[in-house]
Amino acid sequence: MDFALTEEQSMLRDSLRRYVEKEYAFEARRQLIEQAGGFRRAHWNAYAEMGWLGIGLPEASGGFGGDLSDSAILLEEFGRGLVVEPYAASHIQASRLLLHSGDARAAELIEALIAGSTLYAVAHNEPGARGRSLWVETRAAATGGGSRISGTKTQVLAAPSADRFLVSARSEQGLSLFLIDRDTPGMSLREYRLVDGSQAADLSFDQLLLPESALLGAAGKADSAIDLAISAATIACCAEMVGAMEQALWITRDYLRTRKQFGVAIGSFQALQHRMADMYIALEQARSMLYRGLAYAEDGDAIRRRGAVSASKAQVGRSAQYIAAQAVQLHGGIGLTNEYCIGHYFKRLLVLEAAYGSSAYHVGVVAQQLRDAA
Amino acid sequence: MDLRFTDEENAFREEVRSFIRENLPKPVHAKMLEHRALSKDEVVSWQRILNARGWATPSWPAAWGGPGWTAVQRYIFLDELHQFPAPEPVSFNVSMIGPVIGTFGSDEQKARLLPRIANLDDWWCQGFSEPGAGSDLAALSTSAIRHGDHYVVNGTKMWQGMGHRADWMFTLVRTDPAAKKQAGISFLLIDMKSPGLSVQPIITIDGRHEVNSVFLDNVRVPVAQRVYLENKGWDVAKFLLGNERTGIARIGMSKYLIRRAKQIAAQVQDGDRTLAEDAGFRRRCAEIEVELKALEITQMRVLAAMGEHAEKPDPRSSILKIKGVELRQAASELLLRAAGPLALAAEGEYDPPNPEDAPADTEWGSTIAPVYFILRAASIYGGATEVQKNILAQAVLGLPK
Amino acid sequence: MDFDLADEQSLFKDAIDKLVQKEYGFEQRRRYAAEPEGWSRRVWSQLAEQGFLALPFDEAHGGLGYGPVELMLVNEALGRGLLLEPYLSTVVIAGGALRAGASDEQLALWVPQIAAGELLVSLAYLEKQSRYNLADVATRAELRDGEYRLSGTKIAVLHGDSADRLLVAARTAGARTDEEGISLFMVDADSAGLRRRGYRTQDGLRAADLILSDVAVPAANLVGRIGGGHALLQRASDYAIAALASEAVGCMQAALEMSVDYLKQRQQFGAPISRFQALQHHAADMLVEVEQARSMAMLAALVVDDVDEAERRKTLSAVKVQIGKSGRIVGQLAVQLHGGIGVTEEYAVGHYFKRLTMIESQFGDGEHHLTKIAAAGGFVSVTP
Amino acid sequence: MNFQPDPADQAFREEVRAFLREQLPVDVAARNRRGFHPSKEDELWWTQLLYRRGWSAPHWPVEYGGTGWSPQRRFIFEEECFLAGAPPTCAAGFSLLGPVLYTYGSDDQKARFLEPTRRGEIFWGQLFSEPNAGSDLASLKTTAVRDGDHYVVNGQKTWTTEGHYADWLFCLVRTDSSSKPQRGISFLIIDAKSPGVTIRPIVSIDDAHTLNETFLDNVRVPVANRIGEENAGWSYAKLLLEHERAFSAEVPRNKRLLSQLKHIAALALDGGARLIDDPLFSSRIAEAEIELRALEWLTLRALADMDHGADAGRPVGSVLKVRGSELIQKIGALIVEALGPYGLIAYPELDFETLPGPEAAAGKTADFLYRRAVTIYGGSNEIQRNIIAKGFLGL
Repeated sequence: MDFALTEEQSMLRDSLRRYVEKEYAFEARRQLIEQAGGFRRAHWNAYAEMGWLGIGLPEASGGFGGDLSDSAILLEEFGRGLVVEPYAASHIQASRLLLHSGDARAAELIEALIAGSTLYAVAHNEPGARGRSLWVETRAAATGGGSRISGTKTQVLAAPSADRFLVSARSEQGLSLFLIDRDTPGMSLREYRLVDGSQAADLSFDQLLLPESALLGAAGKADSAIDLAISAATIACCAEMVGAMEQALWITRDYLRTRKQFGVAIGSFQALQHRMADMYIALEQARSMLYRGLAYAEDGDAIRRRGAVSASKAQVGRSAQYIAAQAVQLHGGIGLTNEYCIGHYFKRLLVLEAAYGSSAYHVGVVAQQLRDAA
Repeated sequence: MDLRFTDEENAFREEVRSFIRENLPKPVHAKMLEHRALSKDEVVSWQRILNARGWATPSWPAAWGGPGWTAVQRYIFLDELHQFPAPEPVSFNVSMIGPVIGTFGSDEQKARLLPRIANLDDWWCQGFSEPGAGSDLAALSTSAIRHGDHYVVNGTKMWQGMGHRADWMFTLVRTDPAAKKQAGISFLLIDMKSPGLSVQPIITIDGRHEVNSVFLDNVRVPVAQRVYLENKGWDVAKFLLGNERTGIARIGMSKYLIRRAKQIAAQVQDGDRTLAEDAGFRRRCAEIEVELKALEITQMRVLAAMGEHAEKPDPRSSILKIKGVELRQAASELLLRAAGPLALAAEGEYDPPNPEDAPADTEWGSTIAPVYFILRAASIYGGATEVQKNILAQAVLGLPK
Repeated sequence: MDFDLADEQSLFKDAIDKLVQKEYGFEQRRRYAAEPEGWSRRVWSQLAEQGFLALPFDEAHGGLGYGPVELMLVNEALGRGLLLEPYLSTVVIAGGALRAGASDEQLALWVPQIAAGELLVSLAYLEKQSRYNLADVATRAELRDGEYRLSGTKIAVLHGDSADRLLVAARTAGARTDEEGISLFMVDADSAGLRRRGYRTQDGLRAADLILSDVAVPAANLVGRIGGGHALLQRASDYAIAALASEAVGCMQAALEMSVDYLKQRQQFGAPISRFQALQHHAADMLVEVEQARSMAMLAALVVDDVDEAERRKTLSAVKVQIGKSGRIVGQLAVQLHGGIGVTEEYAVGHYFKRLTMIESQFGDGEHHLTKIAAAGGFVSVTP
Repeated sequence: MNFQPDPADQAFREEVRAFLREQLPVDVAARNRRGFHPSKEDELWWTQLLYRRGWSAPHWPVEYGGTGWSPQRRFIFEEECFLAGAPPTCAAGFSLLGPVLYTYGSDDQKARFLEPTRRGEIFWGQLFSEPNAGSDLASLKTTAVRDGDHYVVNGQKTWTTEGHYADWLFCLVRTDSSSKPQRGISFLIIDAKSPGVTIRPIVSIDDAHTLNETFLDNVRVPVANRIGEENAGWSYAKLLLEHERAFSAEVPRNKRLLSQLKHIAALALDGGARLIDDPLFSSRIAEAEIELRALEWLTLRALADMDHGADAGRPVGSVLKVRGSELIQKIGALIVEALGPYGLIAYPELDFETLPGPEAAAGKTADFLYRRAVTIYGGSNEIQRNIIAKGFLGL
């Protein structure tokens, strides 16, 4: 076992941290959210230039090799800096869908994705899913040569800025994935903002007619690609959460050291020290499960992978809930204002906790697996 | 970053497992499975079985006659013992006095004592705590006054684990009352058969007798039985307190408790199905198991870091203590909940002379509540949870002292 | 609504508090536990003399006719003193079942004996497989030659070893878990064919397992309607939950007070440990739990005789959940705050912890009752 | 002891319900139940309406226009109004300023302010906290220097709830800095339109504006606007902080949240089923309900103590505050969880209808975010635990 970063990984982390600290400083981030809806294409292009879109992707498609652990370094830094740009939801997820699609065009599509020239939004989540990775009620019916799809997708992150959508739909043959261009007529987008400032949209399709070329991979065979993509995105989300909660912890620590009441730093109050110790324990437990999740996130054995991913999200989510709540509490009134950063950590963690299934959902998955194994 | 055990480590685990399976006496295993107390003979004979294999002193370097294992091997070894479950080597001997002698003892002390410690020829107990000094160990008041080549020791020591079985006690005494708290303390080895030494049992809330008070009334202790320098005993104590605590999380034990809870849940009826099928019960199991998985990895991370800077104990090991205890306590609650009304009878009360005479077999449940009861002590001794949190807050997070 | 004690209630409370204070020091309790029956006959007679054993029974049957509030006061005091006597088993549980189902003649016969401290009755309802399901009764009763014949096994009969009579739940019809078909019988403890084995329980009280092999019971000793015993068991359970709630409050209050005293007196690092804020907050959390539990014990007293059965049962389930949760937190923290001596038999706090633990597993644990409340739709009505 | 409810109280509850049925318009009720912050118009309009019924200041003494209700009836009134979705009335005016004014104010001050407040003509803002004096209120720094028949006030105040609605402000200022922190504080009322008063919004994490900070820059306040004696303001403020403790569990709010939680759980899709049919989720709702029941009873006990004017001998206010606020947050989190994807959408107050999700979703997460404050304000829960431990348990 080895938990240390390689030299290359450390360098990557340092350059990410520098970038994030500069581009996502508090005021810059506020403007990004208020003026640009949480997303700037210029940033995305910069990611591409710096090679960050190729991390963990095969060299054959223009990536830099490595695996999700490398992406996790980036995501932790994004979490730390409260970057709401949709790296996990769009990039991690879309790249895995393409990678595992079995489609002949995959390598070429991934190349465009790594180059930053195509930004994808993954339109898979539906209202009843609540974490169930294969819950799809959107229907696809074969027509002469093409498909007709109907249904609603909710909270499609990155949708307002995306060039293309990867849409899942169910037909008699099973789950299929479709590649739909942004300007396809008949597709309607209802855009909105989430509480953390990130952008999303609901998509609805009413008998939308798609040409044969829209189908990605074989019809009815997308289950495993989707499941793999969601596993990777879930663990990516865990990495962001760990970064965010770690930063929230140290911000709180600094606050306790400087804030004075009754003539002393409030960090000298034992009850608050113990609260911080509990937060720290929660953080380390979360980090441990992030690591474990990374070890299994791309495991070919679906049962083992799902169990490990759920255990990770369950632990990370619970730790996040605790740390976020206590970080605000220990800050007192200032924690409640939009002018100060800690409340934004709270909101970001709230959104990430719910993404890809809440911790309550994932504990349920673990419980179910334990039962099946018994 | 690589998160999986190496092939060698996995093979080592297999080796340990099969050794335990083949060599642990069946009656001892049966008692361990039901959380029953072991006799002295049972503990001694198991330790000697391990010692014959060279495994009785997992943390000792080869120079002291230990196996010279890596931290990961030590962890695997203890984890397997806990899970099976099999008794650990007596920790007062192999984790405490052994390393002290190995580190601070004279060559003569090493040669004479280490083999006997390993083989449990002498059973050791610890005489640190006093009625007035719990977490504040340095406040101890037992005095040792030099008279020629002897110390005359007076005072009371508390919480000697298995003191009634012990042949020897290692203890902290005050040799210079004028010095400041930590200065003026020395580390003595005392023969339990010394005149003036008496042992009084303390019965704990699980109804068992494992700890004792030891009264020292003008006990004469040869100066040669002092370890390290006079008035420098606190250095030894600090070494012991900061000593490696591999396996302090006792993850294997939590796993064993959960396993037993599940076994019971599969047997007991809950409405029209078994308790094992109850969604709430399953969920609670899963919650604990998720946390336990996380702790296992945290343990690995601490072990990995230990390899890098082995000289200093990792303050993060406080997490292992706090969380390890919390999860064992939670697992014992789960076990108790599974047994429900069947855990009502007190242990030892239900031992009919003639088994035929027993009206019903509620007896199996009687060792369950005591496990839950006595595990409350786990968050108190060995650095109470509150003390561990102070360490985390101040040493790791840098909050003011 | 009135939360103050009426004059009479005050007298009552003073009397029981005084008795407990005088007779139930920790050392005295230890001596009673060593007596042959594991409790004190002398204390029992004092309870009888002062009328506490007659408390909940109708005056018409020789009781005092007091209500659940007075019973609450008594049980809280018993919890404070960690009484070992069979008050819960005889007066509350068996007494509750009798009040709910026995005929006037039966009550007129038995109540005066109970009140005088001469008759101890224990309800034998639990079986090895039944867990918290009152309807799970495998013991059978058959009518032969004008007598009932009972066969089966009962476990964990509270104070069943010293009981003079056992109120046994046995099946006269139906399948093992049917609610209908259970009947209650008053069985003499020295009946032929009845074997019992007493034992100490984890909390230092007593219980017994019973084997009934064709035990003859006169038809006159059937309590309540034939086959209608389940309702009586439920009433007994209602009373038991209310009593356990107030007993638990007594335990918690005592454990809290002991812990606070200990914090003030114990010195460490040159100062009383009460100076440590983290320990102060533990004590504060205990107090919060005690008050929440006390509110629920009062609520139990309000609803235990409520005629709306669904509401009553749901509310008592809520009481049991809260008591279990508060009892666990208070018991665990009390031990933690005491440090080492908290886990010794020599010190009272561990005994409160054990009693609170055992209360949780009697008449349904928290999870069991939580599921029942959830299934019943909870309390608050739904609005958008 | 007798725990049976009083039938007369039950009849009173019916009377309040009937009043609300007749007087409270459906749209106003819906707006308030949604969880967005109430508007000044709604608050004052409702105060005026209550005033006409004689109910706008129930807890004030009868001679100042109060109702003479028992604490239990006040609780019933508050609960029914809240559950029905009635707008709140100006809390700063009725719960904080009013009692100080009628207890310590001069006859002239009472005449000027009590009646108009009750009529819903004056909205009050509270200026106690300062950026560097949170829980440690007595360390406040805002100064008031006497200049003839005026005080000249300088300083900065924060957490002024609904301060942007305020016509008048009441303020703790330091009039003597030479003595102990608690002494030397005076209680002033300040016209919000005075030159030098600047009220600046603080946008809270629910993206809403209800909090403010207030800058006082050479604000001239007539000495006649000082309440009570100079340098005695701390004891008046302390009275306020201890006031109304029996209400501090916010049982009505908890009830309303729970009822909304059940509604949402019944709407929410969980795979192919309703979330409320998941036994585990419904057990978690049940847990919150039990906690609420216990709190409700503790509140009833505290009300009875108030009714007798008795000191309960227990730190009931702190217990209620700690548990009530924790429960609000617990239920709020369950609501967000039950909403699933719709719990994450930032619904704007004005056109939430155009966004996805059930109507019940709007405002809920915003309210959850804003209610992080409940464990912080009014004496944070850590302070409450100190009060219990030190003030009551004697540690």
